[in-house]
Amino acid sequence: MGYRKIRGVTPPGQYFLQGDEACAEGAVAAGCRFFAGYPITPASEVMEHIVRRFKDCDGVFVQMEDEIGSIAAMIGASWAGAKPMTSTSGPGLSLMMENIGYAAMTETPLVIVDIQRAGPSTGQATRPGSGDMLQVKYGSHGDYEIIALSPWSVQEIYDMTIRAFNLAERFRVPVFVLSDEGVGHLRENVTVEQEVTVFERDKAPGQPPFHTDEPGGVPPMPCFGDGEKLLVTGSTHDPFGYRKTQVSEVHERLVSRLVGKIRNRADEIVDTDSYFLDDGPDVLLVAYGITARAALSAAKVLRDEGQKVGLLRLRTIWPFPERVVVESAQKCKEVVVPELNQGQICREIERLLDRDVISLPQTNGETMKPTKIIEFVRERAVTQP
Amino acid sequence: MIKQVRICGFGGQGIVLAGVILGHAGILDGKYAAQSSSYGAEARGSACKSEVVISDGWIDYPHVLKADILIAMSQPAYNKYCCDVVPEHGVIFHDEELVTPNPQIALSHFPVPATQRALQIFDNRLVANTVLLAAVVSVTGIVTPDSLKLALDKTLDGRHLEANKKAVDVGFQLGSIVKKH
Amino acid sequence: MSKHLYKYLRTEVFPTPFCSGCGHGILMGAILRAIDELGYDMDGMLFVSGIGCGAWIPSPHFAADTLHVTHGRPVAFATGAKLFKPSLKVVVISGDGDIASIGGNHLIHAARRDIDLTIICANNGIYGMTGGQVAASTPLGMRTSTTPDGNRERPFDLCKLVEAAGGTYVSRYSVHQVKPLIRSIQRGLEHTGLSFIEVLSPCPTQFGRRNVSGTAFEMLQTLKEDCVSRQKAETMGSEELKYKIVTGEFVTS
Amino acid sequence: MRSLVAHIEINQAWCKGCQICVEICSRGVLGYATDVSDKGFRPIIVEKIEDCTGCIMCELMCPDLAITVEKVEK
Repeated sequence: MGYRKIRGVTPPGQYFLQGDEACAEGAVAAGCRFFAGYPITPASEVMEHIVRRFKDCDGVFVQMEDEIGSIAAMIGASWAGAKPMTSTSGPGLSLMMENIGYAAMTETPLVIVDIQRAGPSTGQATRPGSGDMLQVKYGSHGDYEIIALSPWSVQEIYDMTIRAFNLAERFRVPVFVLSDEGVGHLRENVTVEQEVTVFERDKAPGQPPFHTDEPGGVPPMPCFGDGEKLLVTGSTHDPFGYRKTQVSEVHERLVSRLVGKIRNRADEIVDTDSYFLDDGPDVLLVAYGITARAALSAAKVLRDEGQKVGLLRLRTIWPFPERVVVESAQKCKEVVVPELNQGQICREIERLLDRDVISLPQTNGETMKPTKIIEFVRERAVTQP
Repeated sequence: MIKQVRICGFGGQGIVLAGVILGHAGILDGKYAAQSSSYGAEARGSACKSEVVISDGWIDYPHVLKADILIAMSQPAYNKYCCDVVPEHGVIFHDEELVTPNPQIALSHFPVPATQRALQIFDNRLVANTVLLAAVVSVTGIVTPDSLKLALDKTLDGRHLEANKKAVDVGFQLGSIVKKH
Repeated sequence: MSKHLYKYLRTEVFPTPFCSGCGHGILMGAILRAIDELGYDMDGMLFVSGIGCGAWIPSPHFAADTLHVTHGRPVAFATGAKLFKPSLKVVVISGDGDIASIGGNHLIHAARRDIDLTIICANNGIYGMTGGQVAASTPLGMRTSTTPDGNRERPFDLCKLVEAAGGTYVSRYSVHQVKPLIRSIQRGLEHTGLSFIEVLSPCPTQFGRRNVSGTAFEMLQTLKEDCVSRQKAETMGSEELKYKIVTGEFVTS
Repeated sequence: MRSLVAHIEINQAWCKGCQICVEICSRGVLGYATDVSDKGFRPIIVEKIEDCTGCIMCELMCPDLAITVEKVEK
């Protein structure tokens, strides 16, 4: 139980992998041995690659009849002791929403890879977008918390998939690798290390699986078939899983703990990256995913032109990096948020900062070019001396 | 050094695969490479492009902004992307049969009879992409010939590998002729 | 000996939440008797159920691993658990609305896969828990809270559905045929592959009060009169069979 | 010579008084108490144990697992 180092399944070295493939490699490295999925562009390559890799490590793969079945099978497998994964994109994610709430309620570790495409609805299947940023957090009904990570490169989707499994097991929560077509279908250098740090579940026989006295703590998770006589239910339940749907205190305590175990540990989960922030830039770019690469490229060009521009990159989206965003924005005159949606994360930042935040949205199914950001900042510099 | 390559044509010509092999050859040379592609929902016949950026170090923006090298395998693709090439030193390689260059584009054009040779030598137009790519490598030296061959080994298997290995040799030969012009 | 079955129960949650005279309680006893006679160890079993009255048969009553899931999805949850841990004996027990309506897609695909699950569908022909709405299994003409003038949609023949989709053990019994039902559950549990047992279970509260007068026992009597065995049905004409329910084993491959 | 007779135990805490057991018994072994329970029905009682054949139909058909029929030595 807890964190430990293991020898990876993939021989160490340099690889040239697609983002989707690297994600599958990361999963196998982290100990994922169960995958249930349904084909969808641009996420199918994760599934196709993991099928091949499971041959080497006795993984169990099933292509289910739909995404509802996929996530249901994952939850069943997770309680049978698996570290499960699925990969999907917007339309599939929409179908999974009910059981994402179930997984949050039953504290079931899952890793869901969302290779975002341009929506809504079927939209542009082969084109990138970042339209699911709020859906992963709020898509299922009721109050709950999840974790979402946002990689910007193929190396990072490999590393973050490993981290996603560790966080899922550590916090007993669904974790999203919230990527996009831009990274999922990108091929880049990936360095695979010999050793991988993984988190192993604490089974703690006899202990209540749905309660801990530690405030905001995470209870141990036993497994089907070990004689524990587990009661797992999506209804309001007491520490041992007995349904208590008419007891208001039980519901309050349960929901508070589900939310608190993530919110109170935000500092352990949140991960960001910053560029050119030391001198208190005039313009702060806040970006994530593939768009952050355009933002970094733009920041470098603008810096060369003498403009004080900095970049804060969100590697974690949920829980939202509130403290870092507030601190980074403090000394900046303007905060600009380029993203492949109509301002989803921009609005989240606006909620935190007591001032206007500038949205630089793009929803044309293309990745954002650095020139768009460069021209936007140049223009602002001229019009707002 | 950073080089941006755009390969374009229609679905089914191996446009994406050519990009993957070129990018893979880049990392075998010890470089950093980023390859991406764009295509419609149909598996065959629609417009298709593949982009490769090869650099000595990490690549901030992984897509092609202006191509140093454009490789065109269809007329519509050529027409769409021929203006998006670096004016100073950009070069265009095109399939001699499938693309007629626009005389108004003042860039070096390298016509390569890739499809014609693929049909003639292999009776298989599917290796035209490899013939053309090998010619590009031979002329520009963007990756080493050895890495290109090794990248084929790592990307393909079985009968495809053998045919493509021979196609590389044909492409290298064509490249050396093109170079002399 | 009901008391002999108490070791399989979480007796602290009893009495059951089922209405007085609900057939689901008879089915609960039949399942436990089948397990007891087979000598299975409940520690190696997993019971998966969805939402609805039928889903409450195993959860929280059975002293075993139980997974009480979202409406319609128990077969899919069970599929994941079984595939990852084949040593588990996985049994799905849920209602007709759960398994055959909202979850119908998972049912036919589990049958197509012929995955080693036992699915026991407690069919009361109505949505009992939510107030007696029409179901995909409500017989023609029956009054429900959403068909006050009688149901005009034909009900599913679940056994034919599962058979057509590839299930390799398929049977139907009513709870009044309790002894053959127990035998059939045993065969289903012992079967390798997808076993499907449809169990007709009267709902005196929602179905009964709208459609038949009298007690729970009289409902059982009505059900008994409506059922004919497969053997007998083979001798009957289609007109005679129009309002009959055929019971027995349909697939035993 | 030893002979066996039936003994019927009714778990009154679990019984919901549905009467299926009373009706299903062909020998009229079970009946109703005269008083009314706190759950609002007349509790089931064993009236004529001597007529019981031990067929256990009442036990098998009890939806509340409230009946246990045992054969005991006379």
